[in-house]
Amino acid sequence: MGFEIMEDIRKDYVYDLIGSGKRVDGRGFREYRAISVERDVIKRAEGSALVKIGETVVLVGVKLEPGEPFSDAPNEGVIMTNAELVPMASPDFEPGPPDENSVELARVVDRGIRGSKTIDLEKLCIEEGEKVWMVFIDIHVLDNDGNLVDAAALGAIASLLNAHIPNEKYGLSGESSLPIRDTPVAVTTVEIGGNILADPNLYEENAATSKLTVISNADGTLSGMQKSGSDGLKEEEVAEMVEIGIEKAGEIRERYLVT
Amino acid sequence: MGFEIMEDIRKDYVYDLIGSGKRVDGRGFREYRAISVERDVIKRAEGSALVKIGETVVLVGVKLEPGEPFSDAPNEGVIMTNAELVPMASPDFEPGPPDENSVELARVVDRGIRGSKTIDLEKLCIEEGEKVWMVFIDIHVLDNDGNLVDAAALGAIASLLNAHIPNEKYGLSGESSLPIRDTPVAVTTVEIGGNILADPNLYEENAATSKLTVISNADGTLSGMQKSGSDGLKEEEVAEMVEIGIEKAGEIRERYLVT
Amino acid sequence: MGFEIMEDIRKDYVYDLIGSGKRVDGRGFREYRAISVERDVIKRAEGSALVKIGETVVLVGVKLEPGEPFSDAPNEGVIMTNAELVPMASPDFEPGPPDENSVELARVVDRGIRGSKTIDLEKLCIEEGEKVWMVFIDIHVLDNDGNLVDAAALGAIASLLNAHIPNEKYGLSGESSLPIRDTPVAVTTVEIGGNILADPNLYEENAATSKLTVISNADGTLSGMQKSGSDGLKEEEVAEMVEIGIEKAGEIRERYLVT
Amino acid sequence: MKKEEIELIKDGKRLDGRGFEELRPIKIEVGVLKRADGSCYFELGDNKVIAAVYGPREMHPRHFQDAKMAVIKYRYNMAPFSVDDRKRPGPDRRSVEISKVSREALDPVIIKEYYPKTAIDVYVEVLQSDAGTRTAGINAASVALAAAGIPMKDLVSSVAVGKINGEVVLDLNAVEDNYGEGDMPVAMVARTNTITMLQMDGRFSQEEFERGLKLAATACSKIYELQRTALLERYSESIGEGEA
Amino acid sequence: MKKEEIELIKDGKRLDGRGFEELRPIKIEVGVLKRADGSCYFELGDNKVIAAVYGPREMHPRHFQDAKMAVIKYRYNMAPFSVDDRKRPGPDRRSVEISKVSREALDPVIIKEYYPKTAIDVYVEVLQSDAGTRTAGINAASVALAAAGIPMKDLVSSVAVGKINGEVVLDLNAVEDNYGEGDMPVAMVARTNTITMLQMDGRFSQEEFERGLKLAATACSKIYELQRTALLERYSESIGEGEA
Amino acid sequence: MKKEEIELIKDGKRLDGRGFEELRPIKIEVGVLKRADGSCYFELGDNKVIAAVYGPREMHPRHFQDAKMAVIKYRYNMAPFSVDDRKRPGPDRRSVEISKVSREALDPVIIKEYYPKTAIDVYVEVLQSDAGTRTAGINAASVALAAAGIPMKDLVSSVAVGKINGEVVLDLNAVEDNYGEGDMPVAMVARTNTITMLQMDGRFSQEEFERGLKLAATACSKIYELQRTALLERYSESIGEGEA
Repeated sequence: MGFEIMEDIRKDYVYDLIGSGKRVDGRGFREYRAISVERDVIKRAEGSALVKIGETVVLVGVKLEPGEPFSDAPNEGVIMTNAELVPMASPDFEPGPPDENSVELARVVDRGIRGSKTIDLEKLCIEEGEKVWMVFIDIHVLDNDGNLVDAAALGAIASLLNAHIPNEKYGLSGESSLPIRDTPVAVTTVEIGGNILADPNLYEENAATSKLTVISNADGTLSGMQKSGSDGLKEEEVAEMVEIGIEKAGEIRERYLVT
Repeated sequence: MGFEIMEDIRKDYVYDLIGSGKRVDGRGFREYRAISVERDVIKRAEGSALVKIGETVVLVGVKLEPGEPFSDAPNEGVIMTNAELVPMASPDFEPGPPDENSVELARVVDRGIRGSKTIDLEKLCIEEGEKVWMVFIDIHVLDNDGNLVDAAALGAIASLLNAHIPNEKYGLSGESSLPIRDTPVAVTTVEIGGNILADPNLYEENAATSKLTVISNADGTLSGMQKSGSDGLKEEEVAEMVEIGIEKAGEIRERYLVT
Repeated sequence: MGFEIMEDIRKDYVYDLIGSGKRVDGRGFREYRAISVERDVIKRAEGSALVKIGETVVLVGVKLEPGEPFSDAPNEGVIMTNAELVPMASPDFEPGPPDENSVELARVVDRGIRGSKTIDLEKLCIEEGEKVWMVFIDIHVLDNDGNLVDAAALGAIASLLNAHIPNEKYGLSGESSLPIRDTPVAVTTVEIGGNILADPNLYEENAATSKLTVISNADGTLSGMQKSGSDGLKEEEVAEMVEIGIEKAGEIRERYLVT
Repeated sequence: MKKEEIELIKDGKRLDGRGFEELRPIKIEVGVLKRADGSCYFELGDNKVIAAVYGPREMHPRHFQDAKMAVIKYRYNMAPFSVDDRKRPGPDRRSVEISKVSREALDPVIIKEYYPKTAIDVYVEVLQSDAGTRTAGINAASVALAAAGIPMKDLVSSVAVGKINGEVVLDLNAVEDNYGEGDMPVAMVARTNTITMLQMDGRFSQEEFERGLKLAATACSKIYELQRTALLERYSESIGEGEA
Repeated sequence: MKKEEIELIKDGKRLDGRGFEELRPIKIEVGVLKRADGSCYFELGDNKVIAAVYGPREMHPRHFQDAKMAVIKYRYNMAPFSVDDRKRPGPDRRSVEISKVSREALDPVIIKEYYPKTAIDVYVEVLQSDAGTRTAGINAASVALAAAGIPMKDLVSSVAVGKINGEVVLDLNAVEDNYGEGDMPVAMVARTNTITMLQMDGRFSQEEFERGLKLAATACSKIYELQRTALLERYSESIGEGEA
Repeated sequence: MKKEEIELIKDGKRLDGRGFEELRPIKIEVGVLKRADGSCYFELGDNKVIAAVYGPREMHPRHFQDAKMAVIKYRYNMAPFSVDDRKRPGPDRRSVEISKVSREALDPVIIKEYYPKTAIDVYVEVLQSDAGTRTAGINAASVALAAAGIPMKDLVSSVAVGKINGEVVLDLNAVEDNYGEGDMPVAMVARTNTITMLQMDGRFSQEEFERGLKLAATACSKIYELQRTALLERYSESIGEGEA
């Protein structure tokens, strides 16, 4: 009970502060926390990236293994995206099979990559109808201080950009770099008391009643969107969030994904 | 606690009424509630039937897919019967994997069809030892007002009678109608205070301490039986229940299954 | 609450008694309870043994079935060891998937057999890379009065020694006896108040804070060891336990495994 | 053959004859189940779904209770025979996500504070599927909640917008969804133009997205009228029944 | 080759030499386990089962308690090596159903009202199977309950009747079950002729069914005597032990 | 080719250039996570693990509480990408056993009586694996517990000893583990020479075992110094931070 009261007080504090134009950590409303992206940190993986946004830490690993294609796409590789909210990362995460939050996280990241056709899946066919490359994107959340989606999505595309195809390991030959055609970037904003804030930290996420993730591509098109939270958004709020999404994605792409 | 008292009172009411020769809904002891059978309601299924017995509603869908035969019956198709007591159908049903009641429901319906050799499984062989038709009978309970077994069994045989083999979908050729050789019908009776009642509604089911389902075929033979409940039955009670079972099955078959 | 106090009192009793040089059932510190090994008790299994150590009863069954080899050992048979602590065996066992105790039991027995290379796995190859014999060792605990590991390990090796390869059942030909090359025996000791006791019964197991299982082979080498419990052991205690382990294993082997 | 090359638009019409901004036929029936506190059968073209509502009722396990308000639970489930290839019973990742966003689509209109410590269970069963089942489910659930007497600020209406052969169109069917370039399910409180669900996959330009959103808003208003009418009819019927 | 064509009867005898109305050899041992409150080992031909009873004991989780009576739980389980092809450990649909009907077979004789809020756990392990394991399990469980001191109105006895080569016969073994035309497991309170379990598969005429039921009743009376004798022996032994 | 025939020792050196009694390089970082009460990143050669500690905190479900002391929970988990062939997420039998023995390795040094009815959760995530992850995990967990302020009698240190080409050597890497003849993970309270974990597979003579155990003890003392130093550095840093 005491805890709940603390949480209410914290929400009110965040809310009031924002009402007076400020964020708990002093950032501007459209400003991200410090971002760092470290690639190729896991040598057992074909691609990997350790992404930090503020104190949120997400490790993404990409593994490739030969497997069977789906019968309705016999000449295409397969993407499998999975997210583990391991209990290490937060006192609120429980061990056990993926709950709705990890499922949503994985599926939103997955849709961004899939919708933008980032991976040229036809180039991942080894033998039509028999054998294709399975691309496993595993999102391992290590520390949750808010805005997991943006960190996970950034980790996923950063890992993919550096990943290689392990032909030799499986006695195969061919191109060794993954055929990546786009760089989708997720930008999440929340609405608190009529204000739109980019990159919410954990306190802000808890205080917000609605959240929108906007995934956009190098050419400014949108390839994924997900609203969540227990309150609605006005059309003009959505428009502003999309605006911010495309703008911020451009900045992040420029800084962390262009090599 | 209050609820339990209400339930006791309801049981007593049903019990007393029956003692004076009446049922809660005014039916005769051997009389069924209104039955309706609507076939081919689901176009994604190869066969389907929406069965209502009073306010009990069960939707059965039959799907056929090519699959591997069992190694001890290499030239026979395979029947898989499954029942979902989805929580929509009753405040007493919980989401989750099938409990003993759904397992029992599925297995009793399955045995009726299997015991009577209703489906000529050898005609469902596509390639001996390699490929046969798998017949999935899925029982989806939508509203439970008692006597699910009779409704489910009727839905199963009605669906099967109309089902076709989707040869084209899988690039195969052959007979398109399912080889159906019999029409097993389940008739459930309960014993309440020494009286035998056919087609118990939910109140009666709760008031009864023993229940017998009798499945019989077009030629009057029996191909399935299942007693349940926490009390025993005398031999003469069983005999009467079998009698009623065969009689009622004949009427139901005549009216809803003969085309 | 009352139960917990009883347990404490029992622990103290066991502890005090041992302090004065005695065990609850009058045995010497290095003495085992009565052991009996009955082989070939289950005719559906290729090998089986009912082992009793005092009132602890474990039934082990060995089944062989053809299956696929692991890709990194294409010409070797596969051992699968599984233990069920069925709720029949103890008021403390719960139905459900294996918990950490059954997993540990199975894995320790498995390692003893695997580490000693007891089964010549290469002789279990039927067709390289395609088909090998899978050896299922199933440990079924029927009554738990302490020291399950020794009983299970003894049951496993006794079953293996008598097991045959069911070539005929699968239309194959070849040697019918399992290629067994060693006889690993597990000996478990506990430490209670500075004393080392072999073959703890249930009371002693509960009173002990550390336990060591030592698995040794016909030539006196060690092929498995597992410490458990919530307290540590000194190097000299371990040395004594290993000493006892090898000695007792020799006696048990001589008496129950040499034919 | 590439998926994109299939012709989904011919002479300005879609394969099923609809115009770009045209909904599939809708059929709504209220109160179709006896046991549930509220229920609704909803057809959207070839989609057939039922929603049932139980509650407010006791929440257990208790430690999931909320001392300040009712907890909404939503379970979207597909019958095994509702799709072309039989679906294995039980929740999968897709249905877990749909259940979450659908719950959040309805959450803003339910006055949960009236019933602290209780649960309101919403169950949606998809009996036949033809793309758009989550939107059909939300429409059905919204009506079922009202029919169950759950206090609500307004109804929620839902529809998807998609992109086929480069055109932004309303309410994709399964063929269009499979061979189209994008899909965007939306739920709204039509009267206040408040967006309560918004998802997207595929690829949309910012302009296409905005146009799509407006298209969805207009369609949600139409669906809202149908939902209202169905509830009204049911209400008059029950009055009628009461008098009879 | 068709399954039905196998000859299961030769010169009026069954393949294992039994007559039509003959039970397989039965062996009963009471009190075979230390930890359980009551236990029984039961052999029926090549079937070997053990039943153990724990209780009445605390029921948890509590919200499954019944304020008026004890709750009976029954778990039928096959050891992986009990059957020809290794069985994967854990419950399957068959064992779930058998557990239910077995519990209901015993339920009528247990005086549950004596121990409200408690659980009585019955565990049956099939160690070796040769058709008829559920009936052997019920017989064993009935004895184990009595041995555990659970108050009972009477013992329950169980046997199956089947049909092979057109004949109604008692107590099918595995070969007869596999190649026969029907199986009908029955449990009864032999002394009062009360049927507490009744299942059927295959195909029986009404007359065959009635004949089978009578056959089962006669056999249950025999089994009842064996159960009683085993308990009596055990009781005298423990008296003896007590005196020694 | 037989596994044993691979040459793992050349000119008295191991394939990675180490001597028989040489540890792989170790790197320890304390306090790497924000949310956890204590955390530690530990590298042992190519093994990369993180340990996090939460607690003492409320234990639920309550019926697992211990009225006299805190309950230690330990979860060893491998990231799917930490091994050569992707590992399916979730616990398997190996990780269940490792979690148990690791918990028991730490149990003796934790003063659990200070916090009755609570849980102390230890989570170990293996990010990259190269044989020896359980020992790396225990080392990390021991430091993380201290960093979380859990009262401890001492630190636990852990290392494995193995046998390759007939030689007893320290701290096997993955190649040595795959092609070696035995592995023996040990955990100790280095200062008191108390063994808190001891496992073995493969085949060791009694003499080899005893030699191995001594080797492990010496190595644990070295690791203990590194653990202490890392904690000390962290402590001085936080003092420094406090002053700044």
